[in-house]
Amino acid sequence: MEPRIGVFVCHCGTNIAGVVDVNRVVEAAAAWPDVVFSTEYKFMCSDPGQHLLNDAIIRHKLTRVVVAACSPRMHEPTFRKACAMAGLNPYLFEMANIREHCSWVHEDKLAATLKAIDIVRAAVAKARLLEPLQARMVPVTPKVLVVGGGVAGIQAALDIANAGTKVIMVERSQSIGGHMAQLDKTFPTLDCSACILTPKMVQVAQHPNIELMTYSDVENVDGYVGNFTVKIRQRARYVDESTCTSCGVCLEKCPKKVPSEFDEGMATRKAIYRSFPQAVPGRPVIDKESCTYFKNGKCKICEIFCEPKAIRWDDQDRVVEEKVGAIIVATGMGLIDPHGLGQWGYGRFPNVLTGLEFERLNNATGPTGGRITCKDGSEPKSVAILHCVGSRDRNHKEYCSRVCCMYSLKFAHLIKEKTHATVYNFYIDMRCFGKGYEEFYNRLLHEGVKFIRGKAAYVTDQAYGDEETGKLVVSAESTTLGQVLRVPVDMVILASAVAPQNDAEAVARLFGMGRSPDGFFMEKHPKLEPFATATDGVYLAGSCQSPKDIPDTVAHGAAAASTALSMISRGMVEVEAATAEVLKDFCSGCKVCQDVCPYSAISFHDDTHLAEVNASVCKGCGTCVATCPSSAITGHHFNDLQVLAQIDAAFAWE
Amino acid sequence: MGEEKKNGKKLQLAMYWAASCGGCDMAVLDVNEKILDIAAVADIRLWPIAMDYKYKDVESWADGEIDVCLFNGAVRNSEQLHLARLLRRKCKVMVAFGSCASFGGIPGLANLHCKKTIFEAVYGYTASTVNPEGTTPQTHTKVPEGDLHIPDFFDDVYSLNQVIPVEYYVPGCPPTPDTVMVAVNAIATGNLPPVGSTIAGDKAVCDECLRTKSDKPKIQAFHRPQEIFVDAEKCLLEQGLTCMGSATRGGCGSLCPAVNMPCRGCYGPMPRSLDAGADALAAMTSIVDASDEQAARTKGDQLVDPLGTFYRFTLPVSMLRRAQREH
Amino acid sequence: MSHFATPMMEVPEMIAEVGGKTLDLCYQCGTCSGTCPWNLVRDFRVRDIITRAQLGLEGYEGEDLWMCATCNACVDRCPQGVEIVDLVRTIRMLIAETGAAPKTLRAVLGSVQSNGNPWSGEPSARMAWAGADPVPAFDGTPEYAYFTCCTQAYDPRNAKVIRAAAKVMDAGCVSYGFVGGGEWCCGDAVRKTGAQSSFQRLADHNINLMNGLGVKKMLVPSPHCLNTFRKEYPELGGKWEVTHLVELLRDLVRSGRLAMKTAVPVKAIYHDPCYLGRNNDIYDAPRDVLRGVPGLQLIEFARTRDEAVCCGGGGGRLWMETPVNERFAVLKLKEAVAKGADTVVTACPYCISMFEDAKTALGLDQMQIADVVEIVAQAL
Amino acid sequence: MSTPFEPRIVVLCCNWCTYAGADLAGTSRMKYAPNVRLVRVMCSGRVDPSFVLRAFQDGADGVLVAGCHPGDCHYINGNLKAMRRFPALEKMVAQFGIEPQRLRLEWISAAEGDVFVRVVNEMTAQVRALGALDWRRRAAVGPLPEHAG
Repeated sequence: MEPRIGVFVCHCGTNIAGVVDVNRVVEAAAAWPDVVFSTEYKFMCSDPGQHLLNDAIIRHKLTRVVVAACSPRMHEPTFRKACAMAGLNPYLFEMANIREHCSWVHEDKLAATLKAIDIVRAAVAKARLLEPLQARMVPVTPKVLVVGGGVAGIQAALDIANAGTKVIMVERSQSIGGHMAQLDKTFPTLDCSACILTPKMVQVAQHPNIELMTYSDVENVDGYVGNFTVKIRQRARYVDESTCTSCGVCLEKCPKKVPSEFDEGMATRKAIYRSFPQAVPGRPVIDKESCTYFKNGKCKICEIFCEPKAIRWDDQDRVVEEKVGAIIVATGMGLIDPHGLGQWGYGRFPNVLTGLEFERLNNATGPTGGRITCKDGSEPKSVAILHCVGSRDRNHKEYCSRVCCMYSLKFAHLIKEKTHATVYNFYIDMRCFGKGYEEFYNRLLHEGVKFIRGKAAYVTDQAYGDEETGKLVVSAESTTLGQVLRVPVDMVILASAVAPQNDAEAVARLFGMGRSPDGFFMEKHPKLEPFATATDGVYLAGSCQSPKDIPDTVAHGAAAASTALSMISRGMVEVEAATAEVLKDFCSGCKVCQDVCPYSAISFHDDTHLAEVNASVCKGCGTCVATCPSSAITGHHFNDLQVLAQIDAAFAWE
Repeated sequence: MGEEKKNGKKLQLAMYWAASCGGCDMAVLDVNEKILDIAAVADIRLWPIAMDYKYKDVESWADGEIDVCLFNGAVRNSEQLHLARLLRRKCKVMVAFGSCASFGGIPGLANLHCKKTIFEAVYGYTASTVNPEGTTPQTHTKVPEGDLHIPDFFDDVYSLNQVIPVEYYVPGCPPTPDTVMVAVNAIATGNLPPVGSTIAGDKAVCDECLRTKSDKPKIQAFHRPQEIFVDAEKCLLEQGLTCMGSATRGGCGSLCPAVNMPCRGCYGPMPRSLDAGADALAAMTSIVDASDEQAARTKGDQLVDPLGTFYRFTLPVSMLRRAQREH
Repeated sequence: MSHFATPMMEVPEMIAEVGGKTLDLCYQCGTCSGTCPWNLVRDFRVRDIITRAQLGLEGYEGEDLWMCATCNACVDRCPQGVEIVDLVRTIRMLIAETGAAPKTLRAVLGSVQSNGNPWSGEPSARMAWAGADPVPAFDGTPEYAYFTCCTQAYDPRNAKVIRAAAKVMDAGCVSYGFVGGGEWCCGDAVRKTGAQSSFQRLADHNINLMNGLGVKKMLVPSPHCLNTFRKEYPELGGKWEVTHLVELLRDLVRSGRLAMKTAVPVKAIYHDPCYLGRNNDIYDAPRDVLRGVPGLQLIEFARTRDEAVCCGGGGGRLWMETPVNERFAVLKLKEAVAKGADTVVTACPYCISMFEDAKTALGLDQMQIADVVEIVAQAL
Repeated sequence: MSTPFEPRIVVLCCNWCTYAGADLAGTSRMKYAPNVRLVRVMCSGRVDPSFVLRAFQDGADGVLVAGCHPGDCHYINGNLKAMRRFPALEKMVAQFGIEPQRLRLEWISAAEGDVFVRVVNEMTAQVRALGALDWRRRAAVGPLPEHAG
């Protein structure tokens, strides 16, 4: 039976119709073989648009549908669903992208219209050869892997666990808590960061539905939505989990001091350590790289003092395999390496600090017990806070780091509260968009903090005049005054840029995610699905997706959790129907396909001498189809003839 | 035909050779004593390699008088084209016999060039040519005795089905005796497959090849057969030889691989093939052991003549059919 | 002038038309003004020029426009990638068309027009620095063609640098020859002052000359020549491999072709020429050479390498008057004295001139100003 | 020809990176030459060399094959197969007498709308400079000489 094709051309308001002559496309389509119906509509994706589609399928007995509108990556699911509603197999639908690939990228209306006709012709050519396919359902493993134990991961894990679903949380450092645990106060409410975070950390540790693995890394991810298999390496801790009472004696007795990562290197920790006093879990780990015993074979002082005998020198890394249905990546953010920011004096002048260093300096559990002092112990009489250091700067990070304006204000407030120093903020724009943020800015103005509109150009210790002697001098133009200022201060705090984690590239690869040009993980849709990724079943939470403050991070974590949960609670997921199939009559058993399949989805039957595709493992990439020398594998929905038909119709060749 | 045979009338058989080496005619003789079976059932009405016939004889036949014509060789000049058309008229069933008639075959590689450049080479600068006047063949020459005509040499080489309709294909360079007998029996008994069929296997040569294959075959480097000591057990492709077996119709019994020679592809493209050369290229290069572009290039460069290798017998029936003319 | 100003959008359009494409990118953060060395000695806000030019407000074309020494410090730091120096050059070009260039510059440009050099030197006297000594001429055979900078050819102080260079190259068995007197100014300063057609004329002449001589590799003593040949000439047809003398020196020293045996017991402070450092990323070559000089102690200015403060001689400033207390070279010389240096080493004819002037102005008779190659010559 | 030559370029691209990169060029309203037509497959590993040959056979003046960057393949390493096939394919296409600039393999990620635009514009300019390939006319088998019949 000849196919009966319907073509629907969308105006997308003026998005398409403003450039492409939609009626001309409709007329052209009407003239092609097998096209029995051809029309246009303002917004095909709208409710009336879908009704139009539905009616036409029934009234004109359409057996194929082509919608010429936006990218299939946007609305293919919408129209497939609409086709299904009208009783048409959704795989008999084909989309022609005349918006992203045509009207939005061309200005010449005639050229764009001709191109749109070509695009629709190719889609019709493919549609003519489409075959119905049945989507298959597979059960979901009701368990979620949360990677990263910062506040985003904590929120996601608790939400999921509270709903009754099992969670595995993997954190690479000794304790969960992330950057938020390093902070003293949070803007703009100034509530104590530890006070609001620690209870949540404890809940994670105690929750019956959460299995917490700290000091661990995800090594490998296999499988697909609903059915991932992950390998997790639990690094050797050398402290037995069940015997250790977290009494902390070993921490006192260990003679080996190393810079504390948690304190940004401003204080020391021991070779046996927990990240910070409120660490969760509280059991310490031995850092093998620093431990004297592991280096020289002597010491074992911790073992001597350990009453419950919890030290295990022969502890080994353990690799466990877990099956999960969904993965939430909450690996957080890093900070730009301030050593690359030479003109602002970091690394050259001891009293130039990064924002996170100042957080520790100001923290009651930090190196000075919360006193704000210069390196020589004196209280600063003046402090400069430099905004946008490395942010909004083509030489470093082009984006706005989003949290600096507000934490700079918080710093200014804390300095005012604890010292008598004059505080200068050097800024380009004040970005105080959140709830209560502008009010906080206003409060700081009332507190007498000085704001200079102009980005600090450099920091020097070279004095011109007595008032500069022995000081750090910040040079900047006040762009409001129209004058270059030199401001001598005792301490400089760099609101240095937030950056993707150093290993973001490897993590992206591990979980099959993309990265946007800024290096952060790429969301599926910037507006509508900022918590999903291109890989089904892998979700994003927190600042690994883009710089975020705490409220946004928590909201993002909760969003990722609910998305993962809604998938888990369906119990089944639809897996790719467009898979490959070996045609037995033509397979000669050369095994070439087995080598090229990235998923090892092709098995070989020695008895029949035939290859076979395991459809539930096949992801439909089609590599085997293109490779098979005997043309004995077909790729459903992208078979040779369908693709050739598209190529043949790509242009009006004559 | 079955009917005719029952009526005691012998099968009327014609055999013709066009642009070919004569190997296909030899292949008919290679059936040895079975040739007598053929003679028993058939009157051989035309067979230029064996017996003397004149074109006039052919022209004098009634249309459709001959039952079957086994036509070997590609078509590359006006005489061959004329005979192909003439025989088509006279014969009920036309069989493209051998790789040249079926796909263009080895002569088809001349499609890498054109008449002008071929003449320049053959009558110009090859080592054995002495032709100071630069004489090239002319279709018409006047001599005192009258006008001389020789056939016009075409720019292109054609497979038989590109010039006349063909009912069946018997591939091979040459077709093996078994293939020949399968074809002859089918014809003699009238037990014929659907028109358009190729009388050979539907599976690739690999299916008949007894060599052992790895589960995930990989090619470390491409070699030419003379460059390596061939392992007699292992798959030739895995040893880096450009064996066309996986992309070539079987039916030959995997004769070449059995004697350590990689399949050259003479039985032609697989039934569902889009393009024989592309099939072989895709398969062989996809499994080279190369994980970066440099390595891929190094290994790709080891393929000395991809076009000649992958289209050795099939260039005229491939997608692009010929190389762009130099002029 | 009334108390308010009205934008005139023809100005930014005109600037964009002649190449100033990055003008609109500036978001007024002031990094450029803050970075600019002028503000160490007086008020000068290049952002002000940019802002006014963006809006076509009066003032962008004022005297301040001629202040910029084109040191590129601001361009390096600009968070928006605004080509500030090129914008200044573009605006100067537009102003120069109206004949409003400063008087001192007009004399220089006149000399360039008539003599092919900015120093009012006789074209025939370009090789006079060599005296009676025979020097190798470039005839197409040597590896390098040495392109004499006008400032070296006509300024007696800088002429000493060429002689030192010749001595060092001979000692290092470098295959080279002097272009030989027919060359004209490379045109860097001329271009930066906005005299585009003069620049074009100089470039055409030099390209014809050099291509005619069969030049493949060019050796230049001036970072300004280096920058112009590398970045401006190729698209006009002058495609040579251009090497600055210090790069060659470093290679000679590294490969052992040049042995420095004589001690030069000085405390040297190295000044990074803007066109060598910031513009062409050559920071280590001169330092590597100096570190190889026996007896020489190398110290650094407080702001060094990519942060180095300019000598003040670029962009045509060499020919313009600057009050002594506003000269960058004076400022830097004071710093050198304070740090105990007895020699300022650099690798640019303009820097040499500016520092020699500063030395005279400050009466620092004991201070030595030297090119890297002069130090190397002493060390042979 | 009276109208100026406009090259026709077929782009065989993967769904996840290059197709999405072209989408990004669209959402970012970048402008590029209207000379390309995209044929979407799920992975560059699905690009059968015969697709490339078919495009030339049909009359394409250039063919661009584009996928995810090595290491970033949505299907782990499908693009590596495209990468491995390409050198031999290029060589073979050259043997057919087709200029190398007419066939190009590029890695364009979903984030690289600008790269997509640059590649398309570059290739359009290059192919325009080469002129029409027009396989059917310039290289294909001519009509059979009738007189011989």
